[in-house]
Amino acid sequence: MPINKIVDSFDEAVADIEDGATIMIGGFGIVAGAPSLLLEALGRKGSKDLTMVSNVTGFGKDVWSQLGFKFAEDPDILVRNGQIKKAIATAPVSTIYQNNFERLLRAGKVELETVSQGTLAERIRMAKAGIGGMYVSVGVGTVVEEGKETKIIDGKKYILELPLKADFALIKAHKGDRWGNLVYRRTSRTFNAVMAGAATVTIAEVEEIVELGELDADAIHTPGIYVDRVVVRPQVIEAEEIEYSAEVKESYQKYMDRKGN
Amino acid sequence: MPINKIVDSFDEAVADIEDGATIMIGGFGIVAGAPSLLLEALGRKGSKDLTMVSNVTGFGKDVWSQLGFKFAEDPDILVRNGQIKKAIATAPVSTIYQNNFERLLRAGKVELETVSQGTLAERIRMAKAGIGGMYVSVGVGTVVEEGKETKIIDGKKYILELPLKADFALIKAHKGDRWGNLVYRRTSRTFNAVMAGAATVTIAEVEEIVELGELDADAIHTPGIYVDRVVVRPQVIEAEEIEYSAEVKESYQKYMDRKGN
Amino acid sequence: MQEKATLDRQTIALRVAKEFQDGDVVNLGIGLPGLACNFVPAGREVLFHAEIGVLGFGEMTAPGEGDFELVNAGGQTVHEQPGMSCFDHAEAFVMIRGGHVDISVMGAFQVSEKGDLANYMVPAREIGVIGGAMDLASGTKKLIIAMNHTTKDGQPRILKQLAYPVTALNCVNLIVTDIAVIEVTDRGLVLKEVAPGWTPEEVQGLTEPKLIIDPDCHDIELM
Amino acid sequence: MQEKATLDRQTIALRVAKEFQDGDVVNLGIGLPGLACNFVPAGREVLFHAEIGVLGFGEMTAPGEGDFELVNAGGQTVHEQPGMSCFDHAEAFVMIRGGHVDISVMGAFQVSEKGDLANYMVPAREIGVIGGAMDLASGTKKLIIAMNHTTKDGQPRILKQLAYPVTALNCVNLIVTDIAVIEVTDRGLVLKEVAPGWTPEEVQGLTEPKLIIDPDCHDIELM
Repeated sequence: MPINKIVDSFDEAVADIEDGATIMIGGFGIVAGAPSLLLEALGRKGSKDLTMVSNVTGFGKDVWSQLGFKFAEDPDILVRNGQIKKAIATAPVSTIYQNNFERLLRAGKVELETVSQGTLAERIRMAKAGIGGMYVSVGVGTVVEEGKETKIIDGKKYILELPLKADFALIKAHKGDRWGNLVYRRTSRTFNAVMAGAATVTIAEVEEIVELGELDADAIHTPGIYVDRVVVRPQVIEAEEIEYSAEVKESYQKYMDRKGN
Repeated sequence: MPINKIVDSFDEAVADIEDGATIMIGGFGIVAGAPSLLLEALGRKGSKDLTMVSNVTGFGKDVWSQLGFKFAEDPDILVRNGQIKKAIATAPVSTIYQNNFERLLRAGKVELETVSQGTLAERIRMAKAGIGGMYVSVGVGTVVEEGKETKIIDGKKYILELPLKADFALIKAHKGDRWGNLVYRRTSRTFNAVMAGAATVTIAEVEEIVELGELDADAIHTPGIYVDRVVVRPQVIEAEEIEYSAEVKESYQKYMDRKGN
Repeated sequence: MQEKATLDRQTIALRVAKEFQDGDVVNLGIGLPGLACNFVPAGREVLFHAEIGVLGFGEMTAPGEGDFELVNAGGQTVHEQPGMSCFDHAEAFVMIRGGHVDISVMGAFQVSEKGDLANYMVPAREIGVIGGAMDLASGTKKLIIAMNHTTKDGQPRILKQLAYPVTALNCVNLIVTDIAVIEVTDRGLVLKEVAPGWTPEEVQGLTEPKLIIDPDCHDIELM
Repeated sequence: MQEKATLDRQTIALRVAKEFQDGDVVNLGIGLPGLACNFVPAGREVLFHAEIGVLGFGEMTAPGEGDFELVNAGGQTVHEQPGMSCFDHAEAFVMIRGGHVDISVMGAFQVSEKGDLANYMVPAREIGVIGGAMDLASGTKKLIIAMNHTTKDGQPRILKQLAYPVTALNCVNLIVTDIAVIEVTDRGLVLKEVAPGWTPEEVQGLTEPKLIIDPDCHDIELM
């Protein structure tokens, strides 16, 4: 029987994400690389006590929609829904305004482990690659070193970093096929390609499904071996009208000012 | 001034490989993925006491030419020229016939470190990635474990493996541009892409040089940051006539029989 | 002793291929195991993986045809098929070491009753060819060994303990030989199938450890 | 105190960009450093790197234009240019940690006279944003800090010892501020340039550690 990893709906794709699961969320920070519709579906499902591994904890749909994004959910949806128990991230808060994660963190309602970005990427890759641990010098002499084993190799001090595995990885790609082969566009590859295969179940949200064989063998970024489910974004999405709060408007203005262009 | 990593000749490309250097040689085993003309140039230059990091130690031009290859040098050229002091390889000898490396090894003229293949790839990547060491369980309970540190992580035993860096990496790619961006074809990517950037100087032999911008940003396999020199194969090469020894003919027949197709 | 008919290389490969289920990712070793890509049961979709950096290739090409930049682990040219992907050597072993490969098929010199494997060096030779065997043996979910049941001079290769250097411990799941199919279980080695014309007792006679004869033990079926 | 004219953000970025030589791979941090991609000296070919996974992009796009799948570390859209390559996040940090990036430009809260850097957390805030700063600070060959010379209330940011949590030790090579250009050397901090209208003594007055005034110290040159 032909292999078919394509599932029909976003709700079906996340149906088995239970309370207490550890989930990786692809993307970097900008919503263009985030699995927005998978996050929206997981929001609807309402699974609680999740541990979330992602670069950022999210800015929120209202911020993004001001910037003109239609598919505008980022990890913030799980935070503001109260679905997160713990976040493992490199940039958990914003330097411009107080995001929902910071609010919950200050209220003692979520836990946080902050990781350096390159180490986060490599810890995820270790899980995918079956590596038991690795030594990096990044973070020596900083807070990152605290509580970790260190070792001198060739006269240089290193920190032992351990693999980071998840139950589910939610990622976003440009195109996918029924074997789960994926390609990404430009800077949306980022953590999406790293996380593919680092979880027991990897679920990819794609913009387009193509026939098997349409993706050139040399140009496939994520071979299907790492992908369990593929779900496609609808061509047309009803755009909700959003009421912007004064705070969001102010944050947006600060963001635009800071961009400097 | 425009960046230009293209050098005019193979001899120029290898001109600074001095005696005692550690060199990585790309490819897997089959000569199609090997940097044949760089190896030929290094053979002409005659640098001695080289430490060679490669998957195999080579079969030799005569074996390959029987199979119809025109650019038929593999690491064997350095072995039979007596340029190698030590080899680090996963398949140092042939199971079918005695290659030149085995002859020299049995005569006590070369040293050997045998490494498991996935560990070899990852040790090379560590050098490129600035990682100080990593724990793998591959080889536990075998000869590979001897003399190495071990560690129990999460109840499982691992071996500490260290990075493997070189002075030069000689690799083969399909196309390259003046920034050193490379693409490979099919199964020739192999160790070539892994070694790019793991040496102080990476030299790529390509079949074709293309204009900057011809390679799509999403399809480049090796970004130019890892590549120092690019040299192109001539379109036409004078094919030497080769006299095959009885031994080579016999090896070839054994090889063909074993292939089973 | 071995005057009876035994399975030839192609037939052993055919029997091995019967193990492949829809969607399995299967790595095939050099030599006999490599032949199994030609015998995928009709209607099944199996993804062949080679450590050189390719997933999802098809059957071998005819001799003299094919592209030498599309080869399996043994350097033999294979057909491209839709869905195939290529990658570098580190990624190929991320797949292997990371447990993403379902089945690995390789040859062996010896297998112990605990499923220990020796296939990288004959002691007399002193120089080993480790290749990717250690990674594959310790990383894949199911390891199938395809080999002749005995050495050329009739000595058992399935032993109580390995006499040759270890490739990996406790890794073999199934042994397919020219006269039998044997499963490695926690209870010991279970004889599941014998070559046509062979009895379980005759197979036991060429095997060092005690075999558990499966109540359902039957002739090797190829279709 | 700071009633004299100081360099604005664009001008600081312009001065930073003068450091970029032909063929340099340069990573630009979020905010002010990101602007430097717009000021590459004419005729130079510089490769900009962003940890999101891109090398060799061009200037920023006009506001409201551009492709949100081609952005810098700050999420700002940039122009594609010939030779650009994209990759994943692990690869982006192989480049950084592995020492393949020549220059990194980032902001800071504080820099010590030994070149220690604090830029991930204001202690009062208690929650840090480490991002890629630690990797970049410890992995790149030359680290340039672009920042205002003092805090909003006129306190020095260039200190004998860091008061804020450390990002990385001994990593800063050059500090470009709104009033000065200072090199971190084994001998100490060397004042190389001052903003037009400023004297070395005035810069020293806003700097905690003792500055070595370069004999050739001159006004900041932008062209």
